[in-house]
Amino acid sequence: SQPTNAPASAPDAKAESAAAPASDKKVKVILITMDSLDQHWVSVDKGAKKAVEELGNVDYKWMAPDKKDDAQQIERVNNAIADQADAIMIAANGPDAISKTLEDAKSKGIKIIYVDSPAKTEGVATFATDNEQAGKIAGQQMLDALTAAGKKDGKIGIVNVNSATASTVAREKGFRSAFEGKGYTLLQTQYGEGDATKSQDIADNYITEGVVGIFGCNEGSTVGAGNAIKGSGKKDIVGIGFDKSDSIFSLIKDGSLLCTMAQNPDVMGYEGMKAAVKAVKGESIDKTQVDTGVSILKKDNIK
Amino acid sequence: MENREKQNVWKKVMAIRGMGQVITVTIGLIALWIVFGLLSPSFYSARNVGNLLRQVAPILIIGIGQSYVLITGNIDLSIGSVVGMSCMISATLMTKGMNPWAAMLLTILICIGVGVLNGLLVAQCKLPPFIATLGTMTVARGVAQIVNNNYNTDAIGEAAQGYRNLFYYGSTFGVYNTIWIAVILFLVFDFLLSKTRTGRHIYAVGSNIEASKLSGIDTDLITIKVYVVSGFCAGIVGLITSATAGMGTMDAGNMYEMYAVAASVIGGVSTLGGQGILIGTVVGAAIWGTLQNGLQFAGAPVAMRNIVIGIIVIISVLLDVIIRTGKPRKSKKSNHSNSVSGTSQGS
Amino acid sequence: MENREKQNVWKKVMAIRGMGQVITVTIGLIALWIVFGLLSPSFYSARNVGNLLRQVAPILIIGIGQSYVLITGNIDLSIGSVVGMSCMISATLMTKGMNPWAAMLLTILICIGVGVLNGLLVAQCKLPPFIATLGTMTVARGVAQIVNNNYNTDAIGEAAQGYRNLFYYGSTFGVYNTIWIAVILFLVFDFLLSKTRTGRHIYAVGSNIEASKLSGIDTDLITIKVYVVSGFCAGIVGLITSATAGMGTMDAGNMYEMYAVAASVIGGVSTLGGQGILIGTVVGAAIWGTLQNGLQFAGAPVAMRNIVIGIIVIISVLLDVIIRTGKPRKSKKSNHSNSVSGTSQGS
Amino acid sequence: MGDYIAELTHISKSFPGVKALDDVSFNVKAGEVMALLGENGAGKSTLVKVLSGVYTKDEGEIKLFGNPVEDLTPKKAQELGVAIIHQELNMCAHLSVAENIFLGREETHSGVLSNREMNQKAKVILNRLNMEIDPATIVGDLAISKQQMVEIAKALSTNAKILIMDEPTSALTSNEIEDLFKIIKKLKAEGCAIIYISHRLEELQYIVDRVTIMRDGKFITSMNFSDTDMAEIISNMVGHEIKEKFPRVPCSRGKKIFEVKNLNAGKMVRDVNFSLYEGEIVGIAGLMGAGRTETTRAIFGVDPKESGEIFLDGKQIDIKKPMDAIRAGIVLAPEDRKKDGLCVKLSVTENISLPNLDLLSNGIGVIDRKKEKAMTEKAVNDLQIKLPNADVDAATLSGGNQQKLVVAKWLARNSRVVIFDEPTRGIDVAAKVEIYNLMNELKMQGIGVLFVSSEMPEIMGISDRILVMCDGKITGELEIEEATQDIILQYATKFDSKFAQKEAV
Ligand SMILES: Nc1ncnc2c1ncn2[C@@H]1O[C@H](COP(=O)(O)OP(=O)(O)OP(=O)(O)O)[C@@H](O)[C@H]1O
Ligand SMILES: Nc1ncnc2c1ncn2[C@@H]1O[C@H](COP(=O)(O)OP(=O)(O)OP(=O)(O)O)[C@@H](O)[C@H]1O
Ligand SMILES: [Mg+2]
Ligand SMILES: [Mg+2]
Repeated sequence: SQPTNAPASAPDAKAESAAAPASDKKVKVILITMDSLDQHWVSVDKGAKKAVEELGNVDYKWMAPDKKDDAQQIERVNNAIADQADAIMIAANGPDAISKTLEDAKSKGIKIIYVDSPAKTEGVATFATDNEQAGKIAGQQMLDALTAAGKKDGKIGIVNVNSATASTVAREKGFRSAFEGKGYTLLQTQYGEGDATKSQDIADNYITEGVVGIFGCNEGSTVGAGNAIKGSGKKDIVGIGFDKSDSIFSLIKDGSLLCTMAQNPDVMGYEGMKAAVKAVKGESIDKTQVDTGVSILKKDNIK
Repeated sequence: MENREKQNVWKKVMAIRGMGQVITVTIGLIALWIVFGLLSPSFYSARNVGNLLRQVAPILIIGIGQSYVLITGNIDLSIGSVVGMSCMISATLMTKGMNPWAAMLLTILICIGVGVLNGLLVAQCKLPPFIATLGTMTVARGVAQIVNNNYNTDAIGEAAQGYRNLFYYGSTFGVYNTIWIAVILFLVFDFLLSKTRTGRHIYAVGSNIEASKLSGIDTDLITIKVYVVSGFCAGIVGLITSATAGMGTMDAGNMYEMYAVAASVIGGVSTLGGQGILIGTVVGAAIWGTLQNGLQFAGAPVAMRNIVIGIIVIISVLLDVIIRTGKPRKSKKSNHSNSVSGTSQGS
Repeated sequence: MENREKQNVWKKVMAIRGMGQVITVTIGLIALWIVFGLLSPSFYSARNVGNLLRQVAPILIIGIGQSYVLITGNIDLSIGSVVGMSCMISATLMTKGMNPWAAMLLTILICIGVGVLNGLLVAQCKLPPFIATLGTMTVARGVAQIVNNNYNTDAIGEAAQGYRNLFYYGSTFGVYNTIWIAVILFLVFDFLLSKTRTGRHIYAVGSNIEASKLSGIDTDLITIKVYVVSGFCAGIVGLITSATAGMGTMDAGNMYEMYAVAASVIGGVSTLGGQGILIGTVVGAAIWGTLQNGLQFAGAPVAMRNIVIGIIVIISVLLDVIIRTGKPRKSKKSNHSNSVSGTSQGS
Repeated sequence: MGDYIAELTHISKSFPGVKALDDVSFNVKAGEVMALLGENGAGKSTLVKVLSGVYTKDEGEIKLFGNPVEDLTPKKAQELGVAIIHQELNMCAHLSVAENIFLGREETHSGVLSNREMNQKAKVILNRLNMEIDPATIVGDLAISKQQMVEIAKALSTNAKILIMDEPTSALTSNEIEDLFKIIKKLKAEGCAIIYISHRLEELQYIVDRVTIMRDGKFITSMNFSDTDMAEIISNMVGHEIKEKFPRVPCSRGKKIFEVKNLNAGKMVRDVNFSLYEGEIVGIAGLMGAGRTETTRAIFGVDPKESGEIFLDGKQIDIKKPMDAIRAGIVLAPEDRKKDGLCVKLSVTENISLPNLDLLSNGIGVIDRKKEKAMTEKAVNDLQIKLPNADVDAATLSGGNQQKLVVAKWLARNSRVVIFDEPTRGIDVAAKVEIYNLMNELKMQGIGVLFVSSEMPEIMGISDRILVMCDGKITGELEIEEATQDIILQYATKFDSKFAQKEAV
């Protein structure tokens, strides 16, 4: 039911270690995400686990803050340092907050690999989506669809998570940039905290205001937007979202949403882990800035 | 003749305890509607009225549960997490192929179980309600997360379309089902609270639990009952949530316990127990929902919204205090501390 | 001779009211440490101990503030938002070029202002503390959002390096400054609470506000004072947060008010007022911090963490109730309802 | 006559719906004990609260030591030398005895509390009252009577020149009352003015110089105690004469209704045995803390029983919780009205109907409002409870009327056995007689009446048979003909030897 995700998760780390050659020291890699709930992070974890399975001899732990909070993320990094990690794979909440602590980690010889979102401190490698670019692509999609439907103007609503999440803010920025100089009115962004129900209430209100299109900046926002369009029966409203989940797919299939921008979090985790182990072992890494890309998933290209 | 009868009805309504406050707050609500209507023409559109009411419904339902608990002088912080749990459990069961009605029933039973647990912890184990339900709040959120192995569920799919229509998308006599559900629950629980023996016992426990015990009331049972009502209401809202989104989300219902408190208290339910009527909670929920909905229409900058909501909450309760006691400063029976109320009024 | 003196000291310590519970909880804390140490060897590393203590520090500081408020029988739900506000204001001022020390001072003054507002709403306007601080909680979060125009701030940069070291990154005598700050605040506020007249009045207000008033205590002033302490403590934690992150984040401190309640209550502070000592809050904060930190090391699945923490909170308070009253069922002076405790003993 | 230490002239004070004080003038001289008398709700407490700064007067003038004072607050009154012992206990239950005594006037040494000194000073004051308690004891752990004594100690510790006592003895034992009276005489000799409020008129003769009588918020008269007699005082208070203070109706003893065998419940109820017959009132006498309240609570099922059997009309009944007792026909009007008797936030109607909802509701539990109203009206009329209407909160009634309410709610249903625990505590003479009459009526209906009281005259005046308790046991049983104050006291102090020694220290 998670069609594009990595294959079934690896057996747990312990069984793994028994199989590995006992001679050389295990590489300890710790993944720190923004929170623990989002599917996105679970997929990153899955990808990392898949790499661990292939590489062997890796002691891997996922230290997730229970919510998105800079202080918590910094604590997690400190914990990882205290836990004597060799490498940290991290999705930085924002570019600044975590930097000083990561510097500290680097000074202890710990390798930093960024997944999803980098911080200012230089890391060994970054595996991330270019969110602004992806947002712009989403905007382009909506523009095309509206033009095709002959709607040259109208209001467009944006459902975001909150104004503090760098990645979704970047998507919004990209999305807005696609409409520059066109005849559409982009309404004030509303924030639904990524909660599907709250986002749906917001989207319902947008529909009442007579929008021609709604953009959801993450999974929860997208599900909310899709359900609102579906519930209103106005399928001519163009709904475009971000991220993938079963619900989003079914909303695309029944025509409530036009498409979604799918990132590849499993690739981030998988490639990130490989790079981490390489870096610890002192091997060279071919490419240090990897755009893991987005794919546009529509009715015709989802399974 | 007729005029006189009218007067009597009015008199009767006003004689209901706490009605004064409800009327004050209702005036506030109407004022809000006027302001938002002026600020945004679409606020009054048929579509938005339906929408608004549908958005108010879940707040009202959890407000009913919280009001029951507050009236006994306790509090239920686990409501939000139970909403999340109900949402995840129902959706998980349905995606795993269980019949929607069976899943619904099982979910509600589990939520009632949390209510029983809360009641036992508070009544039998004598835990302070704040801390007992803070504990179950954390546990219930954990359960919401673990039930589908830390994933939001997949879409519950076509099989459960009837379920989704029942709780959110469908209408009956031109009114959304969600609204009907809220209305029915309100009628039932208002009847129970205001007209029956159990209802009277709930007020008595909130007013003086010792005296209630000595009057032959099984106070432990009453405490358990109110938490069961609260768990049940949260469970229903959880079902509405999973029907709305068509999937289970692990952090559904986050902060709802606070919305429920706000709705209750704005409507005149005292956090100290013994006071409040459910019609007040209806108005309180409506104010809360109107603020959320109306501010979006009014185009209030997002950052201002919290400030406006916070100030309105404070003012509405302040107004009530002023009206009830003449002047804020003069009130002799200060409610201002949990610990002293109840028996603080002197002879 | 010496033995006897030791006995006397022990007797004296035990004579401090509430010490019994503190000792029970301390045993629990030690048990936790042993378990986590066994589960993960790195738990005892010097670095982790420093780390752990530094993680406990902010919880302790807000716990001190919340304990002050709880002892008067009130509650402060605005703590978390004030942390966020302090974090955003301090960082915004610094990024706009204000001298870090001036920014710090101004921020703390504003946080104290929120404390005064809370105190006035509760003491003078007679709002129920739960709802008054729910209101200011929403407003303060709004302020945190609006202060930098609904964006997190930029990095506060090199100019404020000293500030960042003072609050988080630096050490003095080999111990992190954050820990020193917590220790100093604890010593000061423990002294105020246990040794001074104001401290005595704080307990009196929580025990029986009417009696306190009749004894000539300015109960309004005491209420304002405790909220000021709480606002101040939250302000300090906000500074620690902005120093830690080197920037302002709008949702910093989210839920901290609950952590503060948990730390206080686990440590034996009663939510009903009149009871509790700050050393208990230290232990409570340590338990909370240890759980967060230790479960991480023990590699507990994320979804299990909430369940474990919730259960441990309930059990620790349950244990206390059992120990204090013999059996959970037998307790004579039931605490189980806000509305009746407090003054229920007596005439 | 210029030496009034306190003068109140034309004082008025209203509460919503009540004019509690209506043009009242009152004065007291240094070195005298002034009794302030009146029925429940006459406005006595309100008047002294005005004098001590708790309430602000609406109209009138207050002069203290010859100087007019405005804007009196509790603190200001205290500073001027006015101390008050309130009718309702006002202690911080979580604080120690010494902490309560010095509350608001703590002594400090460069900002740090001087606990040791305060404890010592508290000890001295407690000794003056013959109290052998450790000043560090937590007040909430003390018996009510001891708490009341602490309250008195607190007032004494301020060295006030005007000392107001609002029903100080209603919770005290006779020994304690004796100690209190000694103190009062001493203070009087030192030139203090004492305002003394009490419903126990028999106490007055030992201490009082003058009396002021109030009725319905109005000043009625003021006179020297030596120039008047009880009958005159009572008729002034009540507005008419009361013929008999303890009306007794003769009744022949019928069959046995109720029997308690070998009841044990905690250390205050030990092997209690007694029976109750038709046509009699059985009084339980004893000192405070004798275990009488505990006995009634154990019978009623509030506190768990360890062993023992209870028979009603010859059949054994099992009482696990109060509802069992109520269903069986045994009811209890508890002694502590605020804590155990009333839900003060609920209306008078709701309080009366609370234990009777089973009679007022139908099969599915819906309450019949008409029946409820009728029940309330009857109860209010029967006991002549003074109130604006039955929808007001119980909290707004005066102390005595609240006490009547506690009794009223139990009389609204037909029961076989009614247990009264201190039913007349703090209520005025006229109301007392009403309650006695009620008990008599129950007795005539063949209902068993058990009656706990600490007031010797009333126990002897009303009961047909007296049980005396001491230290959790029934130490004596007396027919009314053989009972004298001395014999009762003898039984009431029949402690086990060890306990007696401890008590003697
Ligand atoms: N805080 C209050 N609010 C409203 N009414 C009050 C209040 N305090 C007293 N009253 C009313 O004022 C009147 C006088 O009451 P007060 O307590 O002075 O009587 P009292 O003479 O002391 O009676 P008792 O002997 O029963 O103590 C009563 O009718 C009472 O109901
Ligand atoms: N809730 C309680 N907690 C602790 N001790 C109590 C409690 N209730 C009663 N006691 C103690 O138990 C003893 C018996 O009290 P009880 O009230 O039964 O005596 P009594 O004979 O009824 O006296 P009274 O005349 O005061 O009613 C007293 O010493 C009292 O201090
Ligand atoms: Mg009085
Ligand atoms: Mg008694």
